[in-house]
Amino acid sequence: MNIVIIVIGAIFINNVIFSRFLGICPFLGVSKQVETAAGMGAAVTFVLAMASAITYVVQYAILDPLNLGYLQTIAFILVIATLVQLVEMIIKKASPSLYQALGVYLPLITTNCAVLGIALLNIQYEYNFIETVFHGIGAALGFTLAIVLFAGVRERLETSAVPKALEGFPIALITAGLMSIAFLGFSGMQLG
Amino acid sequence: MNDLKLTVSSSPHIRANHSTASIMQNVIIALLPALAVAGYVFGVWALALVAICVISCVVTEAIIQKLLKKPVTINDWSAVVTGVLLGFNLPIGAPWWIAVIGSVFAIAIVKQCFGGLGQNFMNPALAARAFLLASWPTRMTSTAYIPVSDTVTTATPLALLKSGELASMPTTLDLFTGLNGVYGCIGEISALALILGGLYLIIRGIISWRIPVIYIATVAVIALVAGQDPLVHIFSGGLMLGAFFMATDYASSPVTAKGQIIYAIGCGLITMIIRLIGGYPEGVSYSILLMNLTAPLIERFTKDKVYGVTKAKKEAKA
Amino acid sequence: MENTEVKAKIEWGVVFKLGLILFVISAVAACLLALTNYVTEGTIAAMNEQSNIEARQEVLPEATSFEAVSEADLADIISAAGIASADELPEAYVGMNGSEIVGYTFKTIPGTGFSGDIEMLTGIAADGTISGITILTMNETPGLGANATNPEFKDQYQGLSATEEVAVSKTGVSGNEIQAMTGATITSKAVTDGVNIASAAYQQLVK
Amino acid sequence: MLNAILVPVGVIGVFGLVFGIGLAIASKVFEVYVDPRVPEVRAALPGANCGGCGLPGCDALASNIVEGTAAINACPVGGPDCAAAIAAIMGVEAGSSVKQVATVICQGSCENSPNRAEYYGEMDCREAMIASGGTKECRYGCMGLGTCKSVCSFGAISMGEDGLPVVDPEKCTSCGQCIDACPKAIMKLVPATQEVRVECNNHDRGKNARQVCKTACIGCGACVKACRFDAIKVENNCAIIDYDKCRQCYECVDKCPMNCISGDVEYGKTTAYIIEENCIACGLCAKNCPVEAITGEIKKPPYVIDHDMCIGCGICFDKCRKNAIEMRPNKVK
Amino acid sequence: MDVKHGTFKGGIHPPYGKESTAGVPLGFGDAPKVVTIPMSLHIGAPCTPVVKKGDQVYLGQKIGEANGFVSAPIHASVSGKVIAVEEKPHPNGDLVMSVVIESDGQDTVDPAIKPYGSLSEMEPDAIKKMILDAGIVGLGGATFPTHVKLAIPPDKHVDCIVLNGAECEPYLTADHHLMLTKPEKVVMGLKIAMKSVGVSKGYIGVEDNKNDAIEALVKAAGSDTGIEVYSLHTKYPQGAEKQLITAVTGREVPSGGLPADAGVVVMNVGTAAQIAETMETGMPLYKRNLTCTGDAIKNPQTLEVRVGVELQSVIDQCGGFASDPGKVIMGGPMMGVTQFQTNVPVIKGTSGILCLTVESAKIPEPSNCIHCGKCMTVCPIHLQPLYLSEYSQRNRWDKCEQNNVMDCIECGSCSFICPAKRTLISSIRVAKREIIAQRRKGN
Amino acid sequence: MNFGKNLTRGIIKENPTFVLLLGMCPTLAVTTSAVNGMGMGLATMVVLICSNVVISAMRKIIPDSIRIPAFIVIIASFVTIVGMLLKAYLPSLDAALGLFIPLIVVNCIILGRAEAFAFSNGIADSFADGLGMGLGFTLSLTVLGSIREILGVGSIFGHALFGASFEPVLLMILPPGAFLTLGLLIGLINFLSKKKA
Repeated sequence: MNIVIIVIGAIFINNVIFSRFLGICPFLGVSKQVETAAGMGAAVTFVLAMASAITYVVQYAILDPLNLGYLQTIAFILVIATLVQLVEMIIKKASPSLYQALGVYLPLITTNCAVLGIALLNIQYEYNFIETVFHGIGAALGFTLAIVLFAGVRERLETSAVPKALEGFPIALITAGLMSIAFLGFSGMQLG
Repeated sequence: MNDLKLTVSSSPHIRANHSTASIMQNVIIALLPALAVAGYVFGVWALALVAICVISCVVTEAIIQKLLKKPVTINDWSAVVTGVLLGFNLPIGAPWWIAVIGSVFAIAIVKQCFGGLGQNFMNPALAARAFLLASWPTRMTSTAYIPVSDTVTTATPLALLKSGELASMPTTLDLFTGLNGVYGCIGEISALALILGGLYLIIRGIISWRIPVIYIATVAVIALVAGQDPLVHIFSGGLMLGAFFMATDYASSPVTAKGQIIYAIGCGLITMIIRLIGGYPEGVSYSILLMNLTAPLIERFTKDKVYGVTKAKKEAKA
Repeated sequence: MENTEVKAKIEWGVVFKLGLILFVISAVAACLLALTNYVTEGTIAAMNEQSNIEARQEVLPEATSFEAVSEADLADIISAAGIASADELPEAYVGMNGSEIVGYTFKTIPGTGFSGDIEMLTGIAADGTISGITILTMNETPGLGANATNPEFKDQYQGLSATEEVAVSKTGVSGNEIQAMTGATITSKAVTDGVNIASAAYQQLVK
Repeated sequence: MLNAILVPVGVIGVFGLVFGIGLAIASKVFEVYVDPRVPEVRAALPGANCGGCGLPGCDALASNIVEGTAAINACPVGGPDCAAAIAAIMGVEAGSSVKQVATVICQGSCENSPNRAEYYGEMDCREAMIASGGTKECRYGCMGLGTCKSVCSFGAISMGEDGLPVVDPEKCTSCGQCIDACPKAIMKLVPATQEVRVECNNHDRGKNARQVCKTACIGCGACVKACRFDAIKVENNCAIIDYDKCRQCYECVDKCPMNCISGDVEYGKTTAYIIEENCIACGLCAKNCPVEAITGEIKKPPYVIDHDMCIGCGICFDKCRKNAIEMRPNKVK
Repeated sequence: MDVKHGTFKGGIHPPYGKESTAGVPLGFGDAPKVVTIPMSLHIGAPCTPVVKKGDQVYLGQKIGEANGFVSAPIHASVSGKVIAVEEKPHPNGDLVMSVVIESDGQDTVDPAIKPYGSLSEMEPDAIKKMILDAGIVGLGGATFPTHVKLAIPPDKHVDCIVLNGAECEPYLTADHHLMLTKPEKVVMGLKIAMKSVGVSKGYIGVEDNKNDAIEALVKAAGSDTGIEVYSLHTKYPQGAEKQLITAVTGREVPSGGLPADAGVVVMNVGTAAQIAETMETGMPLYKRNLTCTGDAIKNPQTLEVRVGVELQSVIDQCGGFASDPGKVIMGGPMMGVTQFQTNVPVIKGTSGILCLTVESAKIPEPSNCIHCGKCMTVCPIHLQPLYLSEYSQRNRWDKCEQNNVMDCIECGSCSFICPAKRTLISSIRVAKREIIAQRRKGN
Repeated sequence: MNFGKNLTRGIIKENPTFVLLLGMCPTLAVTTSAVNGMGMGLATMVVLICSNVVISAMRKIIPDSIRIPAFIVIIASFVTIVGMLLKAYLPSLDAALGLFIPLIVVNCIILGRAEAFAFSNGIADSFADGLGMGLGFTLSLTVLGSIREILGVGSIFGHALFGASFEPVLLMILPPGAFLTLGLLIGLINFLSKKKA
C-alpha cells in the first residue's frame, strides 16, 4: 500500500516537472513529437529505476558506514554518469533497435537533474530499498506523463498561429505554465 | 470577349447558414437561464460581475489583436462567451478587479498567445478560474454559500460533504433548482437552469450529448461506488456548468466521437478523485483542465476508421 | 560496418592510464572535499545546535538551558500517551532556568499537512499552558498553509491549556480553540494535531 | 585527521579508478562503428532542413553523402563553399557549381495581362489554380497570389507592386521550393549572372498569346534570327535561351517585338575596346568576332574595333591572351 | 416489388433548390445555329479531329477519333458545314482544339447509323463495342468512358451493377426528369449493361426526395427480379460512387481502389438511358439533359441540349439573366466548376448550368478554425478535414498522406458545413495534387 | 585580449537563461524571491568560474575519452564545497535553495561551458567566460526572482513595496508562475530585440 502511495504521489502530486522542477531541460528540449517524448520517458524510467537502486547501495553500504555523507553529491553523480554511459554502450551493442528507440536519449540523461535529484530525495526521505526503487519509477513515470502530454499539446501548437515573438521556447514555457496550473488540482491530495 | 465580370472560386459554392458567431450566440442563449437564476438569487452584483467579465474579455481581445496587427474578431462573440463563463465561475464575493484580471489572463495568455479562437488548448475561462483560485484563494473560496434568507456565509455543499458536516447540507431539491439558496459560484447554482441550457445546445446540434451525459454518468457511478449520494454530487458544485458548457469547449476537447467518450470518462474520474481525496472540495475545473491536456493525445489515438481503409491495408502502408 | 565483427582488443596500458588519471583527479577532489569538510564540519554543527536552541527558546522563552529527554524515556512516553508512531515525536527537551524546570519543548511531526510533512516545535510551560509553537520545516502552499508561520496564527496557541485537546474552529473561537486559517483548514488541523501530540506527551512526562 | 582525509580520498579515488577502467574497457568491448565523417559532414551543412536536396533534412543528406548515395554538392543551399567543405571531409574535389537563382519568367503584371474574372478563395496560387485554372487571362502566366513567397524559407521572395514576385538574388539559395510550389511553373533556376532571359511562359499561338498579354512571347522567331550564337530556339510557341551558349549580347532583347526578353539594353550592353599597349596583334580576336567588327593586320598592333558594329558578345575578350581587350558598359547608372 | 432503403454515415443537408425546375416539364433545346465541339469531352486522352474546315458533316457522324483506351470518340451534334477546326475556350478554363460546325438546320442523320437490334441478339463484346462507338461516357459529370468501366479486369469479380439516380447535387433535376420521362430506357440500359459484364443483379438508387421517379422506375422494372430500386435517404453526397455503393450493397470500396474492387460497377441513370437509346436507334451520344437554374436565371428549366451548344444560348432559352450573374457554374453548387465566360460549349458531362446572382455568389470570409469537428462528422470518408487542411496550408504533404488525404472524394461537405467558413476542401485538393505530382516525380 | 568580449558575451548576447536557454531547473525552481535567485546565481557562478579555470588548466592532462567523468568530478567537488560553505555560513539561504545546491552539478551551463569553452581555451579566457556566464545567469535569475517576488509577495529583497491593501498574485510564486513569467519574459525579449533589428 505504501508503495502504491509513493508511486501515485510521485506521478501526480509531486510531479517532477510541475511541482519539483526537475528535468526541465529535456522536458523542454525533447518534447516536439509524441514519439520521441515517449522514448525519452522510457529511457528516463529505466535509468531512474537503476540509479535509485545503485545510489541506495552506495549511500547505505559505503558512505554511511564510513561517515562520508558529504561525498554524496560527487559519488552519486559519478555513479549515475557511469551508469548512463555503460547502459548506452551496452544497448548500442546488444540491440540496435532498442538503441534507436531509447539509447539516443541516454546521453541527455546524464545532465537530467531529475535523476540526481530523485536519488538525493530518496535518501532525504529515508526510504527503504523497495520504496527507493518505486519512488524512482514513480517519479520517472510522472516525468513521462508530463513530457508526453506536453508533446501532444506542442504537436497541436505546430498548426497554431502563435505570435512571432512567442514562437518556440516562450510558448512552450507558457504551455508548461498552464499545464502546471492544471496539475495544481492534484495538490493536497490525501492518499491512504 | 464578353462583358460579364464573373467570380471564380473552387467548389463548393454554397455554405451552411450557421457561423462561428451564430454558434457563440446560441451558447450565450443557453447560458441565459442560469444567468437569470443568478440574478434572482444573488441580485444585481452577480449580473454586474458577469458584465465586467464580458466587457474586459472583449476589450482585451480587441487590444491584443490590435497589438498583434491581426484582424479584430470581437464580432464572433467568442470573447463574450468566455466572459460569461468566467463570470459564472466567480464567487459572488469576488471584487471587480478579480473579474478584470481573470478576463485578461483568459484572453491574453490562454487564448491569444496560442493564436486566438480555436487554437487554445485549454478552456480560457477555466484556466483563468484556476489561476484566480491559486492566486487569491481566500477571495475565491470565502463566500460560497449564502442561503437566501440569511447573509451568513458558510462552506459550499461539497465542502460540507468533505468535512463531514452533513447536518447543514441543503436538500437535494434545493441543489437542483438553486432558487432557495446559493450553493457555489454565480453560474453554477441552478442545475435545472444549466440542464435547460445544455439541452438547448444539444437540440440545436451545437454540442454532442456524449461529453455531458457520460461525464455526469461517470460522476454518478463513482459516487455510488464510493457510497455517497450521487444526486448530491451531480447537482452540486460546478458539474452541470462544467459538463455542458466547459468540457464541451470545441478547441480544448477531442473532436473524435470515441475520443469524446474517453475524455468525458476521464473528466468524471478526476472530478471524483479530487472531490473524494483531493485537497479541494470541488474538482470540476481541474479535471476539465487536466483532460484538456490529454485531448491532443486522445484525438491522436481515436481517429475514425477511414472509409475503405482496412487494417491489413493500413499495416501494409506503414 | 566490418569493424563490429572483429573482436575488440583491449589495450590494457591505455586503460590503466585512463583509470589512473581519473583516480588522481578523484583523489585530489576527495582530498579537497575532506579538507573543506574538516573546516566547516564544526561550524555547521555549531550553527545547527545554535538554531535548535534558539528555536526552543522561542517557544519557551523562560528557559536558559535545555536538557534532552533520553531516548528510553521518550519511548515510554510515546507508548504511554498513545501516540501512533515514534516518528511523530522525535525529541523532547526539558527547559531549565538555572536548576529550576520551567517547561518542556516537544518536536512533533504530525501526520501530513496539505503537501508533505510539517516539522514543528511546541513549548509547554511548567504550569501546563502552551508557551508557544514554531514551525521548523513545511512545504505548505505559500500564502495559504504557509501562513501558519505568521504570528497571527501561531500566537493563538499561546496560553491555551495543554491538559486538554486543542480544537480547530472555522467560525468563532471559544474555550480551548483556535481559529483556522482561511482556505487552509488542513494545515490548521495538522499544526493543531502537532500541538495535541505535544500536550499528550507533556501529560505523560509530568505524571 | 589523517583518516578523515585518507578515507574519502580512497573511496572517491577507487570510484574514479573503477569507473575510468570500466568505461575504457566497456567502450572497447561495446564499440559500434560509426563513420566519423557523418557528423562532420552534418556540421558542414547549413542545417536549414529545407529539403531542397530532396532528402528529409540535413541529417539524412549527411549520411547519404558519406554513403556515397548523394553528391557532395547535393545541397543547393550551401552553395560552392559548403560543397568545398564537404569535399574536404570526403577527400574529393568539388565540382564547379555556378550559383543559380530562382527567376520569375513572366511579365504578366496586372496591367499586361489582366484578370479574366474575380477570384474568391484562399490567397494561394495552387488553390486558385484548382478554381478553373486561375484568374489570369494568360493561362500560363503568374497569378500573383504569392505562394512562392509563402513557401520560401529564406525570405528571398517578395511581391512587387505590379503583382509579380521579385526574387532577391542575394537571399535566394536555389533550394527549389518556389519552383515546386508554383502551379504555373513560372519560377525557373537561372545562372545568377544571366541578364538576358525570355520572361514568358505562354505556349499559345501568336494570336491567342497576344490577346491575353501585352508582353507574351508570340513565337515569332525574331530573336532566333537575331542570335548569332545559336542560343535561342522557339519551342511550342515560346522562345527558349540556352544559357550555356548565350553571350548576353542583347541582340535578341533589341529585336523582340513583344519586349518579353529581359535585359536592360541601355545599361547592360557592353562594347569591346582594345587596350592598345597590350595588343600584340595576334589576330585571334578578329578571327573569332562573329560580326567582323575587328580589323587589323597580324603583328601590326593595335587592332581596331568598330564600336558601332560590335555587339558586345565578349568572345574577343575571352579569346585574347594578353588582356588587350576590355568590355565597357555602354552606359553606367 | 419492394423498395429498399439505404444510406451512409456522414453527409450534409444543403438547401436543395430543386423546386424551381423539378415541377417544370422537361424542355428541348432550340436547334443551334453553330455548335463548338471540343475534342476533349471526357476524362482521358483528347480526340483527334477527323474532319477539316469546309467538310460537310451529318448528325451523328464521327468527327473526333479516340486516342488510346481511356478515350471515347466524338460525334457531330448537328448536320452542316465545318467552319473551323481550332483552339476554343473549354469549360475547364483552357483552350482546347475544337470543331466548329455551322448547322444547316436539317439534322440529316448519318446514313451509316442503324439500330443495333435487340438485347437478346447482342453478345457482351458487341455491346461494349457499341458503347465505345457511340462515344458513351459517364453522364453523371465525371465523363469516364463507359466501355472502359464495363471492361472488368480478369482479376476482379463483379457481381452487380448499381445505377446512380441519386442526383444529390442541389439544384439539378436533369436525372430526375430523365427518370420520369424515360424510366423504361433506364431499366433497359441497366439490363444491357448487366449483360455486357455478365451479372444478374442490378440496383437503381434514387434519393427519397424523388418518389415519383422511384415509382416510375419500379413500374418500368416490372416483375424483373434481377433489378431492385433503392430509395435512399436524401443527403449529400448520396450520389458519390463510394457512398452509393455502401448505401445499396453495404460494401466499402477499398482505399485507393475502384468500385470493381468491391464487386460493383456504378453507372449514371443517364448513361444507362443513353445505352438503351443507342441500341434502339444506333444514334451516338450527342445530347443530354441539363438543368439551367439559379436565382440569376429568369425561367429555370431542365432541357435536353445538344453537345457543343454555347452556355449563353441555353441561358437565353431560359429567359436570360434575371439580374447580373456573379457566378456561372457548370454543374451543381457543391462540385461544379465556375466559368469565366458563357461562350463555352455544353460538353458530355454538363449536368447543369447554375447562375447565381452577385448576392448569393458571395461566400463569407474564412476565420479561425474553432475545432468544432463538424467537418469530421459530415465527411463521408471519415477523414479529419480540419487537420488535413492545416497540414496542407503548412505544406506538410507527408502528414496529409499519412492521414489518408488521397481517399478524399472532394465532395465539399466539409467546406459547406464549416461555421468558420474555411476553404477546407480547396487546401485538401492542393495537397492531393501536390502528392500526386510528388509520386510522379518519384517514379 | 578577448577578456572583455568573453566577459560580456555571457551577460547579454549569449545569456544562458534568456538566449541559450540552459539551466532551466534552478531558474524555475528557486526564483521565488529575488534573494533566492541571486543566491542561486552567485553559487552557480562560483562553481562555474572555479570549474572553468581548473578544467582549462588541466585541459592538456585530461584525455579526451574520459573528459566527461573528469569534468563531473571537478564540478561535483566545487559544488560540494560551495554547499558546505553555504551550510556553514549562510544556513538560511542553504535551506531556501535546498536540493538545488547539489543539483548545480547537473546544470547544463557548467558542463556546457566546460565542453564548449574551457576545454579549448586558456585560463584567463575561461575565467572571463565563467564570470560572464555566471553574471548573466545571476542577472537573469535575480530579474526573474524580483518579478515573481514583486507580484507574488508584494516585496523586493524582502522589503514590502505596497501597502497592506495589496493582495499579491500568489500564483507567481507557485510553479506555474515560474513557467509563465519566464515564457513571457523571453517573449518580451524576443519582441524587443526583433524591433531593434
